[in-house]
This record gives sequence, C-alpha cells and structure tokens, in this order.
Amino acid sequence: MSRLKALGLAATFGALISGPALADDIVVGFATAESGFMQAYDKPAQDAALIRIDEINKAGGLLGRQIKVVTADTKTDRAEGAKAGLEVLDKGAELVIVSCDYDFGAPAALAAEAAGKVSFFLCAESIKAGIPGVGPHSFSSSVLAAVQGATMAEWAYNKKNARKFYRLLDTWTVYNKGICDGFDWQLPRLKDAELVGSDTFKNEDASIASQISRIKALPQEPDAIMLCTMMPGAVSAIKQIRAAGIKAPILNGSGVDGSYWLSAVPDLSNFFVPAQGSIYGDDPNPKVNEFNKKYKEVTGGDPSSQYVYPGYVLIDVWSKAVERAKSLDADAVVAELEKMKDEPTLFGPRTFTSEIHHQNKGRYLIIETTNGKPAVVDEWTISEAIPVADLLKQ
Amino acid sequence: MAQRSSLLARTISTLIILILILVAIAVVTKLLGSRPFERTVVEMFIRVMLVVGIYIFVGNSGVISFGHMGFMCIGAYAAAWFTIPAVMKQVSLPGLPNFLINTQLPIFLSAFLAGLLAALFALIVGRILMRLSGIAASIATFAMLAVINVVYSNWDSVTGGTGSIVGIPFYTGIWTALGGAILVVIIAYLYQISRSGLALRAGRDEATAAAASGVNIVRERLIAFVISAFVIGVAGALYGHFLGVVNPDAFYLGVTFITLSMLVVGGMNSLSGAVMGVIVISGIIQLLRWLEKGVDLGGTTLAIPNGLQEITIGLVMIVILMFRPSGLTRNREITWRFKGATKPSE
Amino acid sequence: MTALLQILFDALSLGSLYALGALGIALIFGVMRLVNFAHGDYIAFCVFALLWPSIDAAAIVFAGNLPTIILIPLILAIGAGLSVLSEILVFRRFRNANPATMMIASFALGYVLKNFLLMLFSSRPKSIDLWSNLSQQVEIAGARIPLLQVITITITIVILIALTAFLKRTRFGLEMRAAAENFTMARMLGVKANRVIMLAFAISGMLAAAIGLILATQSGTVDIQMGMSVMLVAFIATVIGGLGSLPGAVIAGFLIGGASVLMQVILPLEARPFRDAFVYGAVIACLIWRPQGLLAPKSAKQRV
Amino acid sequence: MTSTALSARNVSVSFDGLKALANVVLDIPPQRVTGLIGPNGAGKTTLVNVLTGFQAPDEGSVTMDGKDMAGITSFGIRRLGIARTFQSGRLFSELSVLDNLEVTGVGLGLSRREACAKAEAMLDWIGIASLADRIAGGLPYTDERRVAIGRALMMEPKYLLLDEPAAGMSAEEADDLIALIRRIVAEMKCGVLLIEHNIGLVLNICDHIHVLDSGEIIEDGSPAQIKASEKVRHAYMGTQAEAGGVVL
Repeated sequence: MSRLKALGLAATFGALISGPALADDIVVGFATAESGFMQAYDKPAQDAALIRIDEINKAGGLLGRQIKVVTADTKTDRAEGAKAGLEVLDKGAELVIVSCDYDFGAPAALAAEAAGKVSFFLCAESIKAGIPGVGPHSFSSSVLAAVQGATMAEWAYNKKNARKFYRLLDTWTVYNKGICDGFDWQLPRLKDAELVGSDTFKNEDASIASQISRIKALPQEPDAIMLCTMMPGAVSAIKQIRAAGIKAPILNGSGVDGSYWLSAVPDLSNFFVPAQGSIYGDDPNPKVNEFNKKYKEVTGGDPSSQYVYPGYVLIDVWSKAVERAKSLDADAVVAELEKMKDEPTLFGPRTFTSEIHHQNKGRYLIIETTNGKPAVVDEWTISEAIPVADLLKQ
Repeated sequence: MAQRSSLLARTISTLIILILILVAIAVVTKLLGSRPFERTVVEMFIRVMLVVGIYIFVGNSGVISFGHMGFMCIGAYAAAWFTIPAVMKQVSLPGLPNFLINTQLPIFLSAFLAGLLAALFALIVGRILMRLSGIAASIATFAMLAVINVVYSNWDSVTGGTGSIVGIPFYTGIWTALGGAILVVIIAYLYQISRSGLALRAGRDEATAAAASGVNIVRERLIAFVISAFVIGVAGALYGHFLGVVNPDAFYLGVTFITLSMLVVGGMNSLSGAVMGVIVISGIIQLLRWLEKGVDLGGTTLAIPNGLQEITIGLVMIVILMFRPSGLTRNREITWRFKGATKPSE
Repeated sequence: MTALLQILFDALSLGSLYALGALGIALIFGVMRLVNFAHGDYIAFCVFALLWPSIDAAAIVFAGNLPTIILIPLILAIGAGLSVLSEILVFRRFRNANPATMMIASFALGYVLKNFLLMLFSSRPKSIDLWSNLSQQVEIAGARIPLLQVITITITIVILIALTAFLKRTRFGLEMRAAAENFTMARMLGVKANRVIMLAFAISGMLAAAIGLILATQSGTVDIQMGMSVMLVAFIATVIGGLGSLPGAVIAGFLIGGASVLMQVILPLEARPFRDAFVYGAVIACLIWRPQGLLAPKSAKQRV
Repeated sequence: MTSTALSARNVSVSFDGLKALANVVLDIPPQRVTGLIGPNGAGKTTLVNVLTGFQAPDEGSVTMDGKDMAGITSFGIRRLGIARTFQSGRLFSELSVLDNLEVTGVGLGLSRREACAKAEAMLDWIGIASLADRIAGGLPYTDERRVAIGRALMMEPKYLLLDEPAAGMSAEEADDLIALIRRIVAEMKCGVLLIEHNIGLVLNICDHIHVLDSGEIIEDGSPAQIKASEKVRHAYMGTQAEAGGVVL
C-alpha cells in the first residue's frame, strides 16, 4: 500500500472512528478481529461496511444523524469476542457487527442479543448465524453455504450437462459441510444426475494422494467434482487433483473466490466458483465495478475476494430498515428487515423473513477460471429455495 | 518428643491464603464495575479451575498430560446436552437419545453430572493409559485428546460436528466462577494431603522406591486422573455457560498449551504454583491488551502494535522460565511462615 | 496389484514427510532430551522466507524467484540458522531444566515465531508456484505417482543414507550418536557438548526447511499453520519409534503415514471422517504394546 | 529346604543373551543376617531385584516361607513384608523425611494420621527424629542412608534387603550401622540380607555369607569359611585386586 493511499484511508476512516462523539450520533459497533487468524477475513468486509457508512454520512446521514463507528478487537478468541461485544455496547452501539465466522462471531452477537440490540455477521454463511444460533435480532448479509453447493450442482447440470458427480468433502469446518449439504439436497432434484463417488479429507492433510487414487480408480472420469473445502487446504487439493491429470470440471463454494492464489496452480482451467459480485472488473452491474474502484481508492488494494461485499450489503439493508422504521428500536428495525423481499442491493437481492435471517436462495455469478484467468461466464439462481427445515437439520 | 501439630494445621494456611487471594480479586473486580473486565476475571477463574485440575494429575504424578482438555470438551458438551431446551435439541442434535433430548436439568446438577461423565470416561481410558509413564504417557494422553476431538468434530447428530452448539443458558458470572475456583482449589488441597496424594508424589520423585514402599502407582495415578477429569469436566460445563456456545476447536491444542504453560510458569509441583501461574499470566496478558488498546499519557496515546501482545507474552514466559526453571513459586507452597518447614532445598 | 502399488506409493509419499519431521525432532531429543514444539514453526518460517513480508492477499514472491541452485541452499541455511539461533538464545539456558520446563519453553518460542509471522504476513494463506513442473505424473507399473512424490521419497531415502553415513563414519557423527545414547557419559568422555548440540540443531533446522520446501511445492500454499500437523505426527513418531532412536523415528514416521493412507482406503465413507481417531487409537495401542518404543536404544531401559 | 525363609530357588536371569544370574540358590532365614558379596557386576543387585519382584526370573522361583511369589508385583511383595533399600538411596527428594516414611505407611494401608504416628516412632527408634521436617533431597549422605533404612523398616517387615548401605561411610559411621542392623534383627525379628563391598563389615556381622561371581554363587558358608576360601580369594584377586588384597 502506498503511503499516499494509506493517508487517504486514514482520512476517510479516521474521521469516522476517532471523531468526537456527538450526543446526536448513531453508534455502530464493530466487534471484529483486528489481530489473529480472523483479522484477514474480517478486515476487507469491515472496510466495505465503512465505505457504505461513509456514503450514508456524506449523503446526510441516517434519520438525519451521522453514523459514528466504535470498534473492539476480538483477537480471534471466543471469550475476547464476548468482551468486545460488551465493549461496543457500553459505548452505545445500536448495531453490533461481528466476526465473519459464526464460531468466532457468536459470542459478541449473543452479547448484543442479550442487550436487545441488532447484530449482523460480516459474512457468516451458516444457518446458525441468525435466529437459530443467536436469536431474533441477529442477521447475516451473506448467502448460505448450502446455496453455493446447490447453485453449482444445478448450474453444472443445466449448463455443463453434468450427470455423474463426484463429491469431495473437507471435514474441517461447518462451512465446508454446508456446501456439500446444499449439493446433497440439490442432487436428487436433478433428473438422471447421480453421485458416482464420495470421499473426505482434512484441510491440513499433507497429501490427498489416496483420495485422488480413488477418483482415478473410477471406470470413467466424473462429469464434475464438487469440492467442498476452503483455504488453505483448497489450493493444495486443487493442485494435487489437476497434477494427477484429472481434468473434470471442479465446482466450489465462494470460499475459493479470488485470484490471489491462482499462481499456485498455473493455467488452471475448468474451474467454477459462485460469487455475489465480481472482483475481476467484469461484473454485469457497472456499479459493482465502481465500488471496486472506490474500495481500491480507500484501502489501497483491489478486493481480494467476494467476501468484501457482504459488509457493504449489511449496512445497506440495515440503514434502509432504520429509515423505514424511522427508529433505532431493535424490534422495529427487525420488523422492517423481515419485510424485505428480494430487496435489491449491489450484490444481488436480499430477502429476510421472521423464519430465516439469511439467504436460502440467492443470485450468484458463476466465475470460470480458464488458463489461470477468472471471468464471469454466467449467472444462476437456484430454482427453489432450500427449505429452512432442511437447513436446520444439517 | 514434642507433639506434632496435625497435618491439616500445618498445611491449611496455603489453602486459606489462596482462597483469600481469589476472593480479593473478585471483590476488587466488582468494585471496578467494568463489564468487559469482569468477563476477563470470570475467564481467569475458569482457567484457575482448569490449571488446578491439571495440577491434581500432572503436579502430583509428574506425568505431563496433553489430554486433559479432552475432559473439558466432554464436560462442556455434556452441559450442553443437559441444559439446552428440548425444542432446540430436537432440531440441532437429533441423534441424542430420547431421554437426553427431553431432559433439561438445573445448571448445578448438570455441571456435576458433566464432571461425573468426564470422570467416568477418565476411569475407563485411564485403566489403560495409566500403565504408561514418562513421555509415552504424555503422547498417549495427547492421542486421547486427538481421538476425542475427532469424534466430537465429526459425530454431527450428537455434537453438532465442527459447528458450535448454541442455546446453552448463560449463567456463569463472577460469583459462580469464584465459587468454582475455590471449590477446585479445596479439592486439590484435600487430594494433595490425602494418602493417595502423598503416595503419588512419592511415585513422582522415585517411582521404583515408591513401589518398594508398597505403593501401587498405577492405581494412585488413576485416582488422580479421575479426580482431575471430574474437576476439568465441571470447568468445561461452566465455560459452556460462560460463553453460551461450545465448539470442539475450543478444547484442543490452543487451550492445552496455554493451561500447561500457566502451570509450568507458576511451578508445576505446587498448588500455589498452579493458582499463581494463572493469576500472573492472566495479569500480564491483560496489561498487554490495555497497552495494545493504548494508554493515555498526558494527551498522547501510547499503544503497542496489534499482535505484539502475543509475541511479548511468549517472550515473558521464556524469560521467567530461564530465571525460574521450576516456576515462579519454585514448586513451594505459600504459607504464613517465611522460613517454612515445607521449604525444599534447592 | 496396481491398486496395492498405488497404496504403497501414497503411503510412502505421506510417510516420507513424517519421517523427515520425526528425524528432525528425534535428533534434538537425542542430544538434549528436548521435545521441540517450535519445530513446526521452523517449517513455516522457512517457507515464509520465500516471500516478502506483506499482509496483502497476493503473495509477493521474493527468495522464491531465485534459481533453484541458490534457492535450496539458501532456505536450508535459513532453517539451520534459525534452529541454531534458538539453541544459542533460548535452549542453551535450559540444559539443566526438567523436560516439562524445556517443552513449555519451546512451545513459547514457537508461539513467538508464529505470531511474528502473523504480524508480517497476516493469517491469510499465500500462494506460491514452486517448481510446478514437478507435479507431472510418472507411471510405475501401472500406478501413477507425481514426480514430486518420487523426488520426496528419493530425497528422504538419500537424506537417511547420508545421515546414517555421517553418524557412522565421521567424528561428529560418532559424538552425536554417543550423546544420543547417553549424554552424560558422552560428555564425560570428552564429547564437546555445545558443538554436538549445535550441529544437531543445524541438521534439524535443515530438515525442517526441506519439509517446508516439499510442502510448499506440493500444496502451492504458504500458511502459518503449515508445519503444525507434520510436527505433531513427527513428535508421535519419535516416541513410538523409541526415543533417541533415529531409525526408530523414521520407521514410525512411515508406519503412521502408511496407517493413515490405509485407513483412508479401507474405511467406509461414514467412518472416513473419523480416520484420525483410528490412527491415534492405533498409536495408543502401540504405546501400550511397546512403551519404550519400537526400537528403544539400550540406554532407555529403566535400571532399578 | 527351610520352610521359614525368603528363598531363591535356581534363579536365572539374562539380559540380551548375557547371563546375569545362573542357577542361584539362596536362603534368607529370619532373625539372621545373611551376607551377599561379590565383585562389581556379579549380579548382586539383580538378585535383590528378583527377590523383591522388580525383575521376573527367566527360570527358577522365589518363595517366602514356602509360598511361591511368581506374578506378584513389586508393591505387592512389599505388602507381604519384604522390604529393600537401594544402592543410590532413592529417597523421595521433594518430600520431608517424615513424609518419606509415611509413604510406606500409606502404601501398606494406614491412614495418614496412623502413618504419621508410626513414622515418628520409627524416626525416634533409629535416632533421627530431629530430621523429621527436613526435605529429603538435601540430606547428607549418611542421613540419607538411615532415612532409607527407616523407610524400609516401617511396619516391621519380615525380611529386609540392604543394597550396599555402608557405601561411602567412614569407619565410625559403619560401626553405627552395624549396631543398627543388630538391633533390627534382635528387636524386629527381621531376616536381613546385606549386600556390601565393605567385606570387613560383612564378615563382622553376618551369620552366613554367599559369594556371587559372574552370576553364580561360587561359595557360601560362615564368615570363617569364606575367609579361608581359595575360590573367593581368586575371584577377588582376579577382578578387584586392590580390594581383595586389603580386606582379606
């Protein structure tokens, strides 16, 4: 990051964070990781959220009042997370924004719930990040992992004529299992589609040679491999699969979106990722490309993956709900959020109901990587929302 | 020959001092009135339970265990099974047996049963593992931890897999945690002065000579293993009620190393060492976190960069161990007397 | 037959990584009874040395761009240097401390290293393309194996032979073996303790660097956690093999790799996520069966 | 065969193919001091280990008062009344002297209160009551030996096996030790096996002496017989010329 840009960042956010708090200000609290493992995942989405807040403030504020941001570091520690939640609440936060991951964000979200405040996960994709795992005032602005698996299965079936699927699950996280769960839900709904094999591995496995041997032992290569994994193991798995000469299309969740890792697998092709928006400058919506430019201006770097976007979306939908409720009262804001049906945002429509505060159906861009170059090739929305009951079972 | 005062009279001062220190910390915290700080102290009291729990086995037997956080895992999940409302369990943990789904116990009964479950598990596994000693025993306990972790991370219908289980009632506040810590310190003290405690410590110093004194080390180790599993199981339950969510990842290597470090830095062969290790390390961590957030010095804010706290605490631990290889308390117990009879020569 | 051969290759490739790790840990344990928990962080450190410090998502390749002939010695030297430095600055002061104290000190050192890397590079895994032509397949008797695995196995065997020759034939080696068997005795017989220990640390650090390079080439990833799982398995292998026994550590490393691959192959799908539980269960069984390890050196036998 | 004695019957032990004990026959009768001498590496300590259950014999058996002791653990054997000391002291270094003795008490089933009382009485009996509260790790050599004997004597064992108790003692201290051993036999009715390098001490106090060399009993008899034995002289001259020359 160049010094000049760093200054720009300080100027924009510095005013937001350290400016004097006026009695009239609306306080938004970030109980997110500023250090440790989660920092790398929280920061980009948080920056996007700050961009949206800045836009709102420049446009006259929310309910005519300026939004003021307070932060507390969770240090990627669960117990510290709960403390960070309390800290921002003590500073008067009306909205508590918590870590990207459900496990690390939940303690702070639970603190907000106990205080009767609205909480939003920055980009959690588990059904628990919302009513089932926190309570009636909690939301996530991203799209469920299961939708990603379901989207890829249905899209590959329709557009790539895939019939024989292979499923490779990394059992490390709920996110990974969520992708495969969505895939499992979708597969029986696709006529003639069949699962020709299934296997598991662990993200930290030094080698997945035996899993690959199992794929190679199939009488014929599958039409598509559903790979449910995330960083850092994903790169290793993809590299080993391609190195073994398996050329079948690889379907993934959004966790592997981004070009920062592609250098590890030169000339990767036939590789598909669902994304809420494109970071590659070719989003069908020009406003997304404008946002990317703005993000670069403010932070000094391009968005590294689609996980920047949910941060922007959450401030967007929350502020709309506040404007509509004409109040900061948590119940009133939640009621307005739950009225949203296909509410347009820069990164696809959002729907919340009293049953689910997450997206069980969503529009995804399909990003295909060919010869190491990712590009938007299609857009897909699953034909049927995944029923809440099925999601909870998983 | 002068009549010797009873064992209890000779050693009780350690117990009283440790309890007074814990109570004083709780009272001061309440007076300060900061909610985030109060949570820090609650977490510290739970750590006291964990470290003293490990001490009961490790300190008395001399066998380093990497497996005890497995008991914390068992305890925390048991507390989840016993206290989450039935409606939530039906959905999130459908694999639980019916009687468990339909039970919802009061928190203290649940914590006690959670401890018992951990103790029962320790009894079964310990009958095999306690035959080992030295580094082989350490590795075997680590293998036990790994097995527990793998099972709880993947038995989705009963444990929720790698995902967090939610819906555990919030309960553990500062007085509950203080009560838990005091209770555990008392248990550790009573074990230490018991027949089994003495025999086990003899075995720690000289296993062969202990056997030649009629001590069945395997049995005494098993007793300590089971008691410490109970204590840590209860601590796990309170931790669940403290955080409101449990996740297998929270009971794996990270917490194993931090608790062992606290024990060793404090002095692993004494109860005072276990307690002081937690207090001193927690204190330093808190201090560094305040520094990280920034200290206001006459208008200018002085702050250390994020992440430096972790590096510093690691260095502090190395330095303490360099100068005090047997820990801050030098493996002694704190007593009224300065030149106590319990002073080991060095 | 081909399937069996494939299993054998898969087992050998995983096992050789573990064996190299176990060798690094066993060497240090042999000469100073230290279980070095920082070993995994040495691995990560060496791999991060390929990159320029940056917390951006995309890696800035630095040393990784050097020609192979310079790159390999450089990374090995970094591993050796880091390892020797930690001995001089930290472990030397713990010569007479009990094993638990040393273990916690090494853990604390690893914690410092890890967080240092975290500060410089952030937790985000970075990608790097190292010798990607090594990932092409070779076919041996119908079984396929990536060239890299062939090289890994070969390197392991070469290192083993070289190390064995070094230990058997040279004066340094003789001293080190003597020290591993019975340190106090060796010292009394005039073995220069510091020299032998430093040498052991240097070799151990180089082994860590070698593992790092192999892992980075294979996975294309540079990650803070990357040495962790190899280190844990290596640590277990060292104990199962018989503490202080270098051949034992290597054999146990291959055995655990083999067991892991075998479980992956034979377990039914529902049980496969529990693979490691079976592997660790086997570890416990093995310890109960031979508490002193598979190849315990004579000095390890307890004397009454 | 004496019916009341601790006996080794044709005991053989080998380590890695090397014979440590071959066909050893030895009786330790009650209320007597039996001596066991022999050059370094003769297998004396191995024999003690076999007699106390720390080492299972490859062949042969150990019996106490006619009862076969095979398969009984070392702590089980102590509970049956066979106590021992170790060459290297092996006190519980971080415990006090009193606690060192108490360990045997609780090991044999007493409560701590009872064990404490017995331990105090034992320290008194040996004459080291003043050491009670000292930490064992820092004791001088002779005191260490006496504490070790006290620890073994707790609860009045039937047999006591002393492994080189006088090593490193001055002549005066050795005399005290002789007096103590005499009292043990007389007052506790205990059968004692004494292993010593100090052959003078053994000849002085023992009723019957066995000589072990390279794992075999090469001679046994009264002190006078041992003194006169050509075999013994030869064994000592061969392996330990200086010791043999001076003592015999």
